[in-house]
Amino acid sequence: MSDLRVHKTKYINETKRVSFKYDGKNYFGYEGDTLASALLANGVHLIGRSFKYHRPRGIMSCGSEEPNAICQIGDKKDLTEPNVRATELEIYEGLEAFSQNCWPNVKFDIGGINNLISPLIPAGFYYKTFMWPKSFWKKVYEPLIRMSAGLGKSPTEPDPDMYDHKYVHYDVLVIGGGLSGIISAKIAAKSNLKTLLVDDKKTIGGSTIYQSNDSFKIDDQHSSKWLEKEINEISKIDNLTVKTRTSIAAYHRYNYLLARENLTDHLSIKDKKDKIRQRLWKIRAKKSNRSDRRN
Amino acid sequence: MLNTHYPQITDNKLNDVEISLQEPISKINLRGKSKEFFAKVGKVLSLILPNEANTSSFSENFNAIWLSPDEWMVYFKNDDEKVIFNKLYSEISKVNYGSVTDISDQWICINLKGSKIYDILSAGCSFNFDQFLKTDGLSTQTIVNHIDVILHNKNTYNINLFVRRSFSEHLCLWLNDSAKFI
Amino acid sequence: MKNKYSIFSLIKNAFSDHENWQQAWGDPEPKKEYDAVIVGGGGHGLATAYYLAKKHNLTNIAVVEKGWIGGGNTGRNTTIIRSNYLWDASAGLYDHALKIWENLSQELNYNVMFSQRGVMNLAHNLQDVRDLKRRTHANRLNGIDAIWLETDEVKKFCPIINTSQDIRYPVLGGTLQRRAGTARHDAVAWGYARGANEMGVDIIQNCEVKGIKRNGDKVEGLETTKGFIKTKKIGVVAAGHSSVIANMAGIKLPLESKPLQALVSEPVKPIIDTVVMSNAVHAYVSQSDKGELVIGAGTDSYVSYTQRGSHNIVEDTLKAILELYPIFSRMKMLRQWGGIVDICPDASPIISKTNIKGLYFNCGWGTGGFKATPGSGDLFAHTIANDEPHKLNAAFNLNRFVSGDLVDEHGAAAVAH
Amino acid sequence: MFLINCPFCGERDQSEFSSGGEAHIVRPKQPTELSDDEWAEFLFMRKNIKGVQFERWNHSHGCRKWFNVVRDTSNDKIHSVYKMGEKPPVK
Repeated sequence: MSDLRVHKTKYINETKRVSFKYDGKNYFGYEGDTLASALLANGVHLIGRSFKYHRPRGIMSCGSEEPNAICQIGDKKDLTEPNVRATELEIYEGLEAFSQNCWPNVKFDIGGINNLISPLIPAGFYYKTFMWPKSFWKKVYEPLIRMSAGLGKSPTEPDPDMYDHKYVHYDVLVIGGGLSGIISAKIAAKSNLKTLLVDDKKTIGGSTIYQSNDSFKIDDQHSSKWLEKEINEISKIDNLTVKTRTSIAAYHRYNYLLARENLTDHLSIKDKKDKIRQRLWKIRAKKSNRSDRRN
Repeated sequence: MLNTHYPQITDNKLNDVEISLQEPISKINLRGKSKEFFAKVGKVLSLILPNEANTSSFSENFNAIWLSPDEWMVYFKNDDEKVIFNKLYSEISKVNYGSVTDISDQWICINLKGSKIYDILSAGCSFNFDQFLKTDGLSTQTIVNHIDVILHNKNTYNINLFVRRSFSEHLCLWLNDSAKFI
Repeated sequence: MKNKYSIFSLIKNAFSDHENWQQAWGDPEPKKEYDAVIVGGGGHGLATAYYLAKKHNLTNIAVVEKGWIGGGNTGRNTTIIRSNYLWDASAGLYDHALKIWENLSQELNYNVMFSQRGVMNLAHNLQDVRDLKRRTHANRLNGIDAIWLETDEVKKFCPIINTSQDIRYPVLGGTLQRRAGTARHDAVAWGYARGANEMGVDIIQNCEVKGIKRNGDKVEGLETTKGFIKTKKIGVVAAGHSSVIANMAGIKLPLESKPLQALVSEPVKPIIDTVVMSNAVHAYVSQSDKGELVIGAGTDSYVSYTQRGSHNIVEDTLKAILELYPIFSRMKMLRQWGGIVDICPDASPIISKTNIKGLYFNCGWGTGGFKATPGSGDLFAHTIANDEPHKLNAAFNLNRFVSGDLVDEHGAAAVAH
Repeated sequence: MFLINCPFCGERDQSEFSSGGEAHIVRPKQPTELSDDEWAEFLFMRKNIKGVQFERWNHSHGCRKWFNVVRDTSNDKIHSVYKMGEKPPVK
């Protein structure tokens, strides 16, 4: 284990080891790790290759904004999933992840040749060439271009998993369960408004929950401590629903939003069985002035 | 040939949802606007048709659901359904006060009971049940899983759902399926 | 004279870090007067300008575009190109375009990546089978390559389709046009812009038309956000906004503008090597050279200029996609968008003069204009230059809505209108 | 996916409704007297407005009544809803 790991946060349970495979090699992390944090803790930094020039890529962020650390999960023909961000996937017992867009492997990638000839293939180069001789476009050039298309691989057999969807109506929808989101949701719910708070992470609290030193204080307490109390309090409010592992996917007119809730992607393979994998929430939040301005 | 099959309802007690077929019951569609129309309906059914949208009214034997400003559905359990229909028909349709149509075979009534019934419906229905579930007697026409339905809130967490016979089998399968995964 | 694009020019420019490429088209201010002005800098508009300059020696012309070129439906479609339409008039029009597509990259010296990977149309019920077989026969009589495929041949041509006969809409066969395929949509606009600009056409972006000045039954010019432009000929190629321009000239068109949606998945390695369309279940899909699955959804039923559309339309399309391609269930959609399509009652376009002298309209392409881009430009240029339609677009005049000579292509249009 | 306030049933999701296109297109009183141009105008020509438009909608999965909607087609904002036969609100 490299010493990149920050010990003593309660969000990683260091008593519970979880083993997983990355590119065929066995590693272990702890319960609460994302694939990205577990890989970093194991000293693995090279995760993928860039789309065109196949330049080496590592982990750059810690959430849905991750542009680099994108993996193929699983190798079963029906269950494999392409283009999963390592920063979003929680590790589970039996997880198998693979680097993408490289051959034969991520460290030595033949496609890296593209990087060497990158001066020849600037943005939009294909509009300027491959026109002669004409018959070569169909037989040679385009097949070559298509060979280098794509990042991950599509499954090749039908998906055995189950999915669900549901319409819900709320007075207030709060997107993002950080400090401000939690307080907004609390105030809304206490003002007798039916409120939904969604966050894409497994716990709400945002980055505040990690702030446990004297530089971050609210009401003379470490802000993580302070927020913990608030989180505890909102869990008792009747007309406030909190959905974690839920990310907003679309904003349509009249405050109609779509959210994807991940229900089993973090569970071990045997615990996933017979459960709904994801649920699409079709959320209608009450029309507000703000949304009108958005219109 | 006329389809007179009823949907098979199995596994009807799942996750505190009880689904049961409420058949046979009689259903009559009433349309009219005139004073005489309301008077005749009142006389035959001893019932005042609801004039407020999305509501219903009832008398000892009959339930009447508002469908549109000049249209209602009356449903009732009756061993001799034709008697009521014939009475209404001769007092209203025949004398052009309005129209009376027997729709007993067209629509099927399914009863849903239990604290999770609205969770099931919400899986395929964009209707906002917040008010509906709080008030006994409310009714609504909407879509559940792409199928037209009429819903009637009998009392707390107990609703009658009406669906066209040809869609009923499919809807029941869907309801059962959804009930497994609330 | 523009520099020629080739592998050699790429190598040459690599030495100067690609900083010395010539501008592909300029950014001029409008002149006071032009011989003709094209309203709308999409594929059709730019192609019209290109052919006006190339074939009709009209080089004192401008294309005015309210946004950026290719930013409307040209940049929003699913890039399908085919010519297997039912009626003779349509066959003539769309196959004329297809023939130009086949040499377009060489003609423009700009690789539009026209890819003849075939377009398959699936039949899901007996009426589909009859309709598609009829269309196949009609196509062949018009010299358009089309064949009928039985279910097993469909499966062979595109193995990932679920051809099981116990799904809700089983595949009962399909037609295949091998010469059909896709092209790189942006490149089409850019290639025509570069070609037109080379011959002297002014391409004026960020220039919105605000009014059309008429003198009696003649046009005199355009009010734009960049000032008044005097011209005797105005060719309107404004797609979803055609009615807006028509209203400025004081005429009405038989059009309704509706959002048509499309979406693409995250890029994956090649998995589908052709274009498959399926009108009955409303799903069509292909895979771009970048690896994204390109999926076409339907139009909304109401008039809207919002370029977004309702979610239930996309949801229904994806349901159909998953029934036909259950392997795509775990794929994630990357982005979704809408384009505003102008739909004619007969699902055929209008390339026509109007009652106002010097005012021409090229519109009504509905959900399938991209495929016609070169042909549409060529024929519209002919109509503007000669003040008479070419024989290939004579049937697509505005007067057909008065005379009743409609060209009913609802069956062959990509999306149910 | 907008919400439409049905004048009979109240606010419902757009998916319960069908659009009937432009409103207040009056059916010719004397169809036999019409010229071809007038027929074309009645049958096919539409204002197709970008902006505030008067249109007809039907609550096809609810009360099945037709009514009128004033909607801005450039942002789908509904300004008002009124019953058939009622006087349209002034713009």
